[in-house]
Amino acid sequence: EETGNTNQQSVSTGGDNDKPGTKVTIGFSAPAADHGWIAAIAKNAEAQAKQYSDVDFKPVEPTNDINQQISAVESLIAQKVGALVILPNDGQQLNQVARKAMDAGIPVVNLDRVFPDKLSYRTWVGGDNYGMGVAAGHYIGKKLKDKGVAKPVILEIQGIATLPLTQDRSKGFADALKTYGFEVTAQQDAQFTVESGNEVAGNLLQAHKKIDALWNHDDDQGVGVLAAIKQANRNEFFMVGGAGSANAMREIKNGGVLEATVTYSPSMASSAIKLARLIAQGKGMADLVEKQVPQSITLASETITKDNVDQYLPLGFES
Amino acid sequence: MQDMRDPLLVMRGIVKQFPGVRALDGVDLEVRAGEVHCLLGQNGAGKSTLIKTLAGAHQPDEGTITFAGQEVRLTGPIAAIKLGISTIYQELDLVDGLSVADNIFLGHEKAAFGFTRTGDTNRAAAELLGRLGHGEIAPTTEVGTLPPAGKQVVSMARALSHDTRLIVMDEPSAALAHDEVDNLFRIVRELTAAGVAVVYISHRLEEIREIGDRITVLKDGRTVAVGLPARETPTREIISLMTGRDMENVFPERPAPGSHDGRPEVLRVEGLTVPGVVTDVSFSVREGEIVGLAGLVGSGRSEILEAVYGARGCSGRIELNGAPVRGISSAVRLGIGLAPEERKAQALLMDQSVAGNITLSGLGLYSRLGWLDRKRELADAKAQIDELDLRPADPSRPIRTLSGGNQQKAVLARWLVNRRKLLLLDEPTRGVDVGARADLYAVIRRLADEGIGVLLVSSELPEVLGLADRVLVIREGRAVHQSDARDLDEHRVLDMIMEGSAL
Amino acid sequence: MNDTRTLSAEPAGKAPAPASSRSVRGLGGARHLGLVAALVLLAIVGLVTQPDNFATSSNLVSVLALAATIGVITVGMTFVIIGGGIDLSVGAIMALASVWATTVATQSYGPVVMALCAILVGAGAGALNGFLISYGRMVPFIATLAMMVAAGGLAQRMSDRRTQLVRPENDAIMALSTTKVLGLPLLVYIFAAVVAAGWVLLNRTTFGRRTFAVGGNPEAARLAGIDVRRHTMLLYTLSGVCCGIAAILIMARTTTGSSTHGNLYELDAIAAVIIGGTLLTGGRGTIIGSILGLLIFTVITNLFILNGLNTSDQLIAKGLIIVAAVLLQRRSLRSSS
Amino acid sequence: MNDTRTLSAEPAGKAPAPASSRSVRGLGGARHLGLVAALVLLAIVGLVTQPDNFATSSNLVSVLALAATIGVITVGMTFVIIGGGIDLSVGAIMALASVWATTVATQSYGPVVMALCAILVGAGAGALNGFLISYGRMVPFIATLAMMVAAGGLAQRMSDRRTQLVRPENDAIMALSTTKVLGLPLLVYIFAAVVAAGWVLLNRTTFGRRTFAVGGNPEAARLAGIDVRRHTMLLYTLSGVCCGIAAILIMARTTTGSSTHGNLYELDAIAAVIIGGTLLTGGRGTIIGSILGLLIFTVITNLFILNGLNTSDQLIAKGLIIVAAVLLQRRSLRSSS
Ligand SMILES: Nc1ncnc2c1ncn2[C@@H]1O[C@H](COP(=O)(O)OP(=O)(O)OP(=O)(O)O)[C@@H](O)[C@H]1O
Ligand SMILES: Nc1ncnc2c1ncn2[C@@H]1O[C@H](COP(=O)(O)OP(=O)(O)OP(=O)(O)O)[C@@H](O)[C@H]1O
Ligand SMILES: O[C@@H]1[C@@H](O)[C@H](O)OC[C@H]1O
Ligand SMILES: [Mg+2]
Ligand SMILES: [Mg+2]
Repeated sequence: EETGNTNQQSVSTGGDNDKPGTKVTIGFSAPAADHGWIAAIAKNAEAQAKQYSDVDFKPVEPTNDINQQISAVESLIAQKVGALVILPNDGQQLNQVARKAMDAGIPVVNLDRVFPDKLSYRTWVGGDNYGMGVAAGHYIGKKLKDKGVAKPVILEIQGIATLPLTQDRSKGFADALKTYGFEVTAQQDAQFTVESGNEVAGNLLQAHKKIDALWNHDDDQGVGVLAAIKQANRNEFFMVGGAGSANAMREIKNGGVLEATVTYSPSMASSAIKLARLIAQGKGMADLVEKQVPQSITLASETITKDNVDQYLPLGFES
Repeated sequence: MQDMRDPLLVMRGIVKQFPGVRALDGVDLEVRAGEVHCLLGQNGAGKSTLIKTLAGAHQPDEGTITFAGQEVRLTGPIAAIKLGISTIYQELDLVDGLSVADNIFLGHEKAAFGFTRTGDTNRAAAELLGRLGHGEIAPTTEVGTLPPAGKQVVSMARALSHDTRLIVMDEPSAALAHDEVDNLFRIVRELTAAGVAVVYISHRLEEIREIGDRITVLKDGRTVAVGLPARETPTREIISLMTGRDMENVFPERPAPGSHDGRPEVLRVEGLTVPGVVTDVSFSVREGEIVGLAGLVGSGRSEILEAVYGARGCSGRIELNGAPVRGISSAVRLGIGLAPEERKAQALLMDQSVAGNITLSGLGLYSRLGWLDRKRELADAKAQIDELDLRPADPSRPIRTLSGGNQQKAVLARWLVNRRKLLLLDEPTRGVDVGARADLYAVIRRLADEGIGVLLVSSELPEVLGLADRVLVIREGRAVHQSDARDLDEHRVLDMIMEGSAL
Repeated sequence: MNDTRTLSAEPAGKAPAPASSRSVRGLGGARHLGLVAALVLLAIVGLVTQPDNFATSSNLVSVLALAATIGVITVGMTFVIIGGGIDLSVGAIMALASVWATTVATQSYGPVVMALCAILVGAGAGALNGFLISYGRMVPFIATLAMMVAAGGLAQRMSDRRTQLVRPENDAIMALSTTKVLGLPLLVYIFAAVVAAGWVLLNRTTFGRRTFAVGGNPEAARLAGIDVRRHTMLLYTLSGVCCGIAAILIMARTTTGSSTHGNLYELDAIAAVIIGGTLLTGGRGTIIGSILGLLIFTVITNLFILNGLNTSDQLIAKGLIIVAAVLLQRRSLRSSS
Repeated sequence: MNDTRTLSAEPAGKAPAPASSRSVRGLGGARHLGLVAALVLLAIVGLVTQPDNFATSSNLVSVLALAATIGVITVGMTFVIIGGGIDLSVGAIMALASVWATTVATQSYGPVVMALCAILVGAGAGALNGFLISYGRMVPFIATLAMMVAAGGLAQRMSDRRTQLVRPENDAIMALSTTKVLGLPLLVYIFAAVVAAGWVLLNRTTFGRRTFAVGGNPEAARLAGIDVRRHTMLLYTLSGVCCGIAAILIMARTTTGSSTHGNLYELDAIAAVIIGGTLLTGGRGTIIGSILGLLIFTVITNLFILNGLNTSDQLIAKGLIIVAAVLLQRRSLRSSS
């Protein structure tokens, strides 16, 4: 099959819990795979499910339309799946239908974007968006402070602005910078795509003749941001990425403008499948004392730099 | 002179300016109740523009309009309709997607609380159509599927559907065949008998004689004659008022009978059948010969031309100089040109210039490897504009701003720049004024004299008989007679094209 | 003698049985046969591939509920397109209406005011479209594009780019999606009512006749004494009202108002209308065709969901199905005429 | 004397000073005055609000480079729309071409083959569009919608939904965006060349003239002996080729091929064409107008980002500016006639 690092998926094996148990059907619904991170989510989920002979994996059409995602989840409920893993386009908007699933006795594992109502999911697993912003803020703040820059020009390129997770990331970033007495000079949003990153960065670089640091929320759009920086022939500043793609890690290793990235790993999808299976089989997590899977699991956001990049490279997802 | 009857309509000093043209330059018009008032003038004289100001479709820049003794301002079509002025426009302005009945009552639908009363609408429409002698047109038919003559009838029905005191007809007979015109006149007489005034525009002087009471003549946007008696004024005088020149013979000299006999056949048609419309028609056109097709509207003449041009599926043999015609491209390549019946829908690019329209099918003449030589193109277009006296003589003017007759000249000019071996002319003088008509006839004859074969369809029998060398009579898609044009007269042909006549 | 003169275009000779032809025509008849055939084919595919899931009542309800929101918008879009225009702003207007109706201030007046607010916002935005087009003489494409962009921006601004939850005390709104009558959620009835009202308006009123005229030949309509500008205003306002109603439905389904609602709905709605046989140039079209077009799209999506195909293959298949449906449609038209 | 006369149907009547009129008219003249005025206004706003950043050469270069990709597509779109059609698939075709050109297999043949591959894929997809429309008699909106969906799916499939990096050994592709000649990156020259070629093709060749005819009145074109179907095929193929060229440019700019490239480009390109004064119904339009329309959009975005406006406000302002530009445009037309 497909091997090599261009296609590796995050899969975890081992432990008693992985021994075949009662058969479970796990329904899976996520936004349309229109960029690397989401694509990795879908692939990880599927790959993880394939590890188990007792899991019947039922993914539904990914879509960016809420109305359609609701229908998709409704159809999974109607098919009486054993558990649901949902990465909603918007947690608030999918809340009602997730609640409907729970009410119908189908445990919901909420992935990434969170449902506002705790009755709507059994377990949430996701990254720490606020924490990502904090990590990026600390990296930038500390470095500039050490350099003794007085009034640094700090730029921020967000992902899709209407997502709550974007707002969380920005909040964490601003809060962390504040501890150094810094603030964001200019902020623009892109669409998580290479091309939008390129366009926004192209214009931002014109607006600021001298930049000290730049945080870009997402390594997928980061490819475009880096291309724009190269085209503008700029290198007076350093950049921090987000999510932790393999490409970003290679750039870090090569030592260019991109110095670090803060992780938000799509491996969470693999974990979500594992948790859904355990919940449906009534098992707990092996390393914990509790008999049941916890109510929420937040992955830590780690900071990858030239110093530790080798260690992370195998975990990076391809853009 | 003092008249007992007050005029119903008085227009005084009407001026209408379009970008670059003063279409009306102080026009006067007086119409009495119960009369048929004819408006004459060359193409582009301003007739349609004048009646559009009367219909509220154009706002005049200067001048006054008095209707039934009251000075009125016609701010829009509704204002005119409310006063009792209804109009049959020159360009058939119908909605193709609506039914006949819906078109007739458009804007004053039969409805209760906004809900249409379909039954009433259809009944009323059927009644109007019956009154016009066309009970066979179903009110529920979609107008887009009707032939031009059918659309003209619907336009008339629409005008009659209003309570009118004055009805304006802008070339209503242009799309009609002989017998249809008689029918139209019957209606006009009924109207005038009831005291309705009719403003009648036509380029056919014989119609004016038959139906008109008085004549107003326009020339270059001005009134040049008012209230001439329609029957008494000599033709020569009318023509000279309109055109500013004297004209004796409208039709050019014809070569002697039989003078084409030995010449090669340009076109040979054998057993032509267009399913449902044309059945087993055979004929030929020789070099230098003008062959006319006479027949009723709907008899299939246009289909014969289209089939010869490769534009319509058919069976049978069609050969140009011995080579089979397969589709339009091959027809054009072999040297056939078609001037189609409906110029607006089938021939013209309304957004383009006069020159662009004239050279459309001859672009290959001015290009090498696709590259256009615009100087030569323009020069050729200009030459044809002068040749046909097309007005205004500005090749860069958008063709949509030209009067109908001048647009028709541009359609012909297209096949004059791109010389043909065979010309198919479908109603080539529809809407063309007397002076221009004579010019066109001369051009057509000259082309024939140069060796071109011409196949001519016209609903005006005098035109077919006066211009063609040989005439083919078509009835219900079959060729029922063929002979030298000089051996025929209108009555005989009429007998033949109507059903039940002796052969 | 006069009888032989015939100016009617009915190719003489075949007079179809008058009784049946009338009723068939009433619903648009033969011209929808292809669409119906495509739907039937899709249903067969559904039955074969998903015997247990496709034909269940819950699945059919789900299809209808999914179709309802865009369906309502499609009705308005059909009018606009028949009237010779186009409305690119429908999705954005729906989003704006949903945001406006879920602001704290509006929500404090309760669900009825929320619904009214959504409809009014839709009507207002639609009227502004209509004004720019008819009195400002802007090209519909550009005017509604400007509205799409601006209304989207305004929706983001009003909501501060956050999703606004319908508050629990206003759960009457959500009830439209959760309360069922005869097994169907209320919003399906609303959808049906809008379609029925649209059909009557288009086919049985002077407004409908004039819509065809304004779209088919605006100059002829003007000469017939129709106030073309006013009518155009009304058409876009109508489309805006439909967006307002759709906003209520999307609030019911998602329990939220958001600037992200309705993204790309304009394309879906226009596509449904055009697949349904309405001419993009105006003057011709049917409501039923549009709804059939929409249902085809919705059923395709549903089939994909049920079969769990991967997205890329779905998209490829969708493209092929669209082409097939249209060719089928033409085939049926040709053979029926 | 003949020189001031043109064959295109300029609103006649005003005869400006003959000497200047020639060059102005040559570029479409008065009818673009409003667009030029709008651009000038935007430039003034830029100079006032961002004296240090707006009028720098690097900013202008950046604006042109950003405009280049959609610009090339817009040229093709102008032809298609003047020819009476529409092409919704441009973004997806560009994405597909970029993905195809960056597969491992294609990349192994080097940058020239990659560029050829992009153009061929574009041409092929365009030709298929043209075939469905002219010989399959599908409505352009639907045929190209189907292509948009299917090409997008295929691009996802081929790329396995990943962003494909242009490999270092093929950096000649990237050089289009980084190598500068006389201060301008190569891709700006490509853009300029495509615009110039498009202008010549439209205004100086039989192909261009026939495009106006086919779009203005297809029946008249057919009866004048033009092979309307073949011409239609060529128009969509041309549009596809433009998408292929655009794919090369986007690869150069982003250093990647991806199925997400070109998302919503169809809307931007169509909007630029229509703002530029081309009729959506065909038969009339100019390349220069389209490019001016596009530049207005690009400059607006640039201004907003230079001034640090947020997206919501950008959107609202964008809507207003579109309306203003169009009204200005008409004003200038009216006063010039
Ligand atoms: N909308 C318009 N814009 C510019 N010029 C126009 C417009 N309508 C008419 N004209 C011009 O006004 C003049 C009068 O045209 P009009 O149509 O009234 O002539 P007409 O007498 O009806 O001719 P015909 O017998 O050919 O129908 C012509 O020179 C024509 O080109
Ligand atoms: N596109 C069409 N579809 C169906 N029927 C048609 C079509 N075109 C023409 N017909 C029918 O074919 C018959 C012949 O039409 P047409 O008007 O061309 O005859 P014609 O002899 O050329 O008359 P005219 O002298 O008015 O041109 C008519 O019954 C007409 O209704
Ligand atoms: O692009 C990613 C986004 O889609 C996901 O929801 O959060 C992490 C991001 O990097
Ligand atoms: Mg006239
Ligand atoms: Mg005919």
